[in-house]
Amino acid sequence: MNYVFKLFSAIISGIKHLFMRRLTFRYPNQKLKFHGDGYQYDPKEGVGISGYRGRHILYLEKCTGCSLCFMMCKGISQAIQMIDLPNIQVPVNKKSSFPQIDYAKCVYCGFCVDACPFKALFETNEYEMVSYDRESLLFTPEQLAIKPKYKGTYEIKYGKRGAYHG
Amino acid sequence: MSETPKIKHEPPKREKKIADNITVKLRKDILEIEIKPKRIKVKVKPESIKKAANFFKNKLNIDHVASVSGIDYPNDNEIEIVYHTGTYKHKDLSDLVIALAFRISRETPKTPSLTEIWPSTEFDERETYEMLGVIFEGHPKLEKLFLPEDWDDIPPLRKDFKNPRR
Amino acid sequence: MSEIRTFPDFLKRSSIVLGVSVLFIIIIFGALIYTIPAVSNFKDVLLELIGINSLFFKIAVFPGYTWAALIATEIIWFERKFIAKMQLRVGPLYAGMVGGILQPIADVIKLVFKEMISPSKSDKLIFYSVPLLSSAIGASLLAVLPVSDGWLIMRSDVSMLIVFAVIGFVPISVLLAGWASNSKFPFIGALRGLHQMIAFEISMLIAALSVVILSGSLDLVNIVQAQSRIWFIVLMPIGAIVFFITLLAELERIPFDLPHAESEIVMGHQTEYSSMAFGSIQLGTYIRFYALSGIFTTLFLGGWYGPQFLPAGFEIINQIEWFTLKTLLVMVFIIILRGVNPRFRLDLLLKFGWSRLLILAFLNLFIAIFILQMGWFPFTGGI
Amino acid sequence: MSELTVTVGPQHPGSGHFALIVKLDGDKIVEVIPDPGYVHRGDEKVSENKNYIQNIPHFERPAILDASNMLFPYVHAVEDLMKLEVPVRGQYIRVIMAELNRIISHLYYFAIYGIFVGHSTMFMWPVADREHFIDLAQMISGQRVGFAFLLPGGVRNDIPEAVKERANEACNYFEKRLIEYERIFMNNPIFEKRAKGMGILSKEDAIKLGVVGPTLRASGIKSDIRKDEPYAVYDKLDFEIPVSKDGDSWARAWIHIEEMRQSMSIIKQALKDIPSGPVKLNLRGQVRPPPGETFTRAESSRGAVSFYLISNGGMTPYRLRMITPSFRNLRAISHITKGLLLADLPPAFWSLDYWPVEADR
Repeated sequence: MNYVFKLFSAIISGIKHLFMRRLTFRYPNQKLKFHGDGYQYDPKEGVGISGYRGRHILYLEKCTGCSLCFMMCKGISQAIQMIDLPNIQVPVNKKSSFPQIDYAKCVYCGFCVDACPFKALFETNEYEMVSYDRESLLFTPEQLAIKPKYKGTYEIKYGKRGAYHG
Repeated sequence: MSETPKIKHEPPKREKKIADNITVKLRKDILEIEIKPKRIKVKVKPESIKKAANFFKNKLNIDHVASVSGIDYPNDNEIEIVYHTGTYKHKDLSDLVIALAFRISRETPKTPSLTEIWPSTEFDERETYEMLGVIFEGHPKLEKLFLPEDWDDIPPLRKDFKNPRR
Repeated sequence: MSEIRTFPDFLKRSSIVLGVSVLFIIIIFGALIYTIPAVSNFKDVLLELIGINSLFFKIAVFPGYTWAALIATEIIWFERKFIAKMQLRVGPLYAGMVGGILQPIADVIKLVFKEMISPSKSDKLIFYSVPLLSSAIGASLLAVLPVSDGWLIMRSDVSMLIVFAVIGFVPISVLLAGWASNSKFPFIGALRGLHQMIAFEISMLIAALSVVILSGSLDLVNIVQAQSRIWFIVLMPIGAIVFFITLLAELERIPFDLPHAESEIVMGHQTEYSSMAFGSIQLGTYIRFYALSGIFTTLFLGGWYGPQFLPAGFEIINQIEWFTLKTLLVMVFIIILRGVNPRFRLDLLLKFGWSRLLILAFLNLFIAIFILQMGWFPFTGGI
Repeated sequence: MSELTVTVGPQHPGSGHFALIVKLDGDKIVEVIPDPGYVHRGDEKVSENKNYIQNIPHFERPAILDASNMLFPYVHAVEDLMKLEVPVRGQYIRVIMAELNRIISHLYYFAIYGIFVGHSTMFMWPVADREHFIDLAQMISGQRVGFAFLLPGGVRNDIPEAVKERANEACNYFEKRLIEYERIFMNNPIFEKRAKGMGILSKEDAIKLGVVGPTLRASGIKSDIRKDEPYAVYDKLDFEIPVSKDGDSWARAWIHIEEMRQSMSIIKQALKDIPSGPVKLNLRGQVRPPPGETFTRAESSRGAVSFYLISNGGMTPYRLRMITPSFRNLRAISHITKGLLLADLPPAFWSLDYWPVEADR
C-alpha cells in the first residue's frame, strides 16, 4: 500500500509541474543580462572588478607592447600572439607590437587582464563568436579594439508559478 | 594549514606526543621526523618500511592511505616514496595526516608493496609504478593504469623525461 | 571554400518533391471523381468504393488507418510537448504555427529522405518485412475497435479473440527484428521484449477473460453494451489495474521500456533500423498505442457511453466523441506515467509479472465469477 | 557455466570516458575490472612546466563542474608555503563559491543518475535547476563553468551587491524543488526497488578501501574535511553532515540531496555574516613560494581532494601530486558491483559519482 501511495505522490508531483512556468531560455530570441561591462582589473589595488568574462577589448592607445599577457597565456592556452602592426602609431608603443587573440584556443580565464599593468586589456560581455572556419576566430588588434554592442535584458525571475526567464 | 601558521611557534602538543611515541617504538628505523600542525612526516630507512607500516596500522589505528606519491631527485640519484596515511576509525585523529617517507635508489627502484597491510594502496602503487618506474614487490597486479599500453619511453614523472612535443 | 550544403536548402528541395507528388495525387483523384460523372454508372460504383459509407472508406480513412495514423503522429507531438511541460522545457517549437504542431510531419519527411541502411550480414527479407509487420499489427487491431454503435469496420462474434490473436504477433515481430539485424544489442533487446511480453500476456488474457465472463460475450460491441449502466472499472478495479499494467508492458512504455532501454542496450530491436523503416516501426508502435488504449476503453471504461450533449440525430458522432475522449485520456495517463517513472529491471519485472500480476488477475477472475453467480450484474449478454 | 567478458565503455551510453571489463556468469556480474586512463592528460607533469598562477585554470579542468572546490587545496598549499593570511571577506567568498559548485556538481549527479535508470524527468529538472546556481556563479566570477576564481591570497574580485538577494531567492526556490525531487525520484517505488540494497559498501570495506566523500558517509562514517579540519571559515558556519548507515546506492543519492540542503544553508549564512574589507592580498608580481613541502586537503563535492606540493623555490612547482576523490573511489567500483545484474551496473557505479576525467587527471 505504501508503494501505491508513493507512486501516487510521484504522479501528483508530475501533474503539478504541468502548471508551472517553463524555465527554458530561448537563446537567439532572448539574451541574458549581465551586470557591469565585463571583467576589469585594477593593477593598483591588485583586485579585479567583477563582470562577465567574454571577448576582450584592447585599448590601443594604452598598450605598450610589453607582452606580459602573452607570457601569461603561454602557460595556459597559448591563445595570445604578439604581432607587429607598423600602420598603428601609438606613442607608448614604439615597436607597434600588439596582442592578437585566437578565440579557438582561449579559455576565458582572464589572467591576461590581470597581467596587464596599464589597463589596456579588459574583457567584455560579448560571447557570440561563431564562425565556419578557424581563421575568423583569430582576432587582430584592430578587431579587438572595437567596442562590442551587447544588449541582453533577460534574467531569471522567481514568481508564484516557479522560476522563468523574463 | 594556512589560517594561523604564525601564532604556533612550538610544535603542537598532540602531534608532539604521537611523534614521540613513534620515535620511541621505531628508534632504529627512523631517519628524521618533521612535525607541523596536523601533519607529521616520518622518514624511515627503506628496508624497514614494512615494519613501520605494520606499527602504524596496529598501534596508531591508521586504517587507510590517501595517496602514494613518488618524487624524483636526480641530483641525489634517489626517488622518494611518500605514503600519506590517515584514519577514519579514530575520531580525534581525523584531522591528522601522517606521511611515511623513504628513499630508494634511482637505478634499481625496488620496494615491498604495502597492499597487504593497506589494500587502499593498490591503484596508487600502480600509478607510481608507471609514472616513476618503481617496482613494488608483491603487488597483486603491477600493470599500467593510465598510460597507453604501448608506452616505451622512460617513466614520465622522472625529471629527465622531456615532452617530445615541446 | 567548398560549397556548404546547408540544411534548409536540403529541406526546401525535399519539400518541393513531396508537394509536387501530393499535388499529382490530388489531381488524379479529382479527375477521377469530377471528370467521369458523365458515365453515371461508373460514378455510382466509385461512390460505393470511396463513399463515406463504404467499407473502403471505413478501413482507409475513418475509423481506420488514416485516422489512427493521424492520432499516432499527433500523439507523438502531444507526448513531446506534454513531457516537455512536465520537465519545465518547451519541446518542439518552430515547425508549424502553434507550438511546433507540424513537428511530427517534419520528422516523417526527414525520415523519408534518409538513407535506408541495413547491416551487411542481416537477413534482408525478414529485416525489411518487420516494419511492415509492425504497422500491420497496429492497423489490424483497428478493424475490430468499436468506436460507436453503428460505425465500425467489422463486427464479429469473436472480436476479442481477434484482438489477442493479433497482439500475439507483437513478440514475434520483435524477435524477428532482433534476429534479422544480426547484431548484439537488437538481439538482447528482442529477447528482453519476448520475456516481458510472454510474462504479461497471460495476466492480460485473464484480466480480459473476467470481462468476458461478466458480459457473457466475446463480441466487443456486446461488451460495451453490457456497460451501459455501470463501467467494468467500477466492478473490477483490480482487473482494470492488471490490464492497464500489462498494457504498458505490451506497449514497451516506461516503466516497462526494457526492450529498448537507451542507457543499457541503445535502442533494442530497433537499433539497426534507419530511415522510414524505423519510422514505420515507430508509427506501428504508436498506432498500437492508440488501439490498445481503445481496447482498454472498450473493456473497462464503457466504450462509447457518455452523456449526450449533441442534438438528436447525431448519436453516432456523440459516441465517437466519447470513445475518442476516453481513449485519449488513457493515453495521457500513460504519458504521465512515462514522465514520472524510471525503468524496471528485467528480473524484478518478471517476478512482478509472474508472481504478483498473475495472482491479482486470478483474484479478479474469482471476483467476476462471484459477481455473476450472486446475480448482481443483470446485463450479461448485452441489452 | 562459461564466463563471458563484456567491455562496457568507453563508447557505451552507460559509461563515462572509461571502460569497465565485466566478467559475467549469465546475467550476473562475477568481477568488474575498471580500466581508466582514456582521458589521462598528465596534469602532474604538465604542472611542473607552468608557474603557480598559470596552473589555476589547469587544475580546474579535471573536474570542471567542481572548479572552485578543486582549487581550494591548491591555493591553500601555496598560501601555506608562502605564509599568507587571507582576508576574511575573501575566505567567505571562497566558501560561497565552493558551496555553489557543490550544488552544481550534485545536480549534475542527479541528472546522470536519472538517465541511467531511465527517468527522463530526473534528467531535465536538475539540468534546469542548475541554471539558477550557474547564473549566481556567473554573477560572482564572470564565468559559467570554469571559474578560475580562487587565487593564492584571496579571490579574483568582490561580489556584486545584487548577488545577495538573488542567492536567497534561488535557495528558497530550490529548497521547495528538492521536495519534488524526493517525491518523483527518491521515493518513487520503482527507483527504490532499483537502488535500495544495491551496490552495498559496508563500513569495514569503506575504511579498508579508503574511499572518500558521500560514498564514505553513506557507509556510516562521519567524515568530512570541512568539519574534521576546518579550512577557510567553515568553523564559523553552522551546518550538519548527513550520514547514512545503509551504504547502498539509495543512501548515496540521499546523501547528495541532504548535502545540497546544507550547502544552501551555508550560502545563506555566509551571505548574511560576510564582513566588509578587502578580498585579496596584493601580492605585487609573481607568486613564488619558498622551498618546502605541504599537504593540504579540502572537501570537494565528491570527497576529499588533496594536493601534495613540493617547491624548491623556483617559478614552477618541483613536484605536485594531486589526489582526487574519484581516483580514491575508483577502488570501490569493483567492490560494490560484485553479484549485481548487468542492467544494474551503470546506476550502481554512477551512485559513486565517479568522474573519469577527475580520476585520470
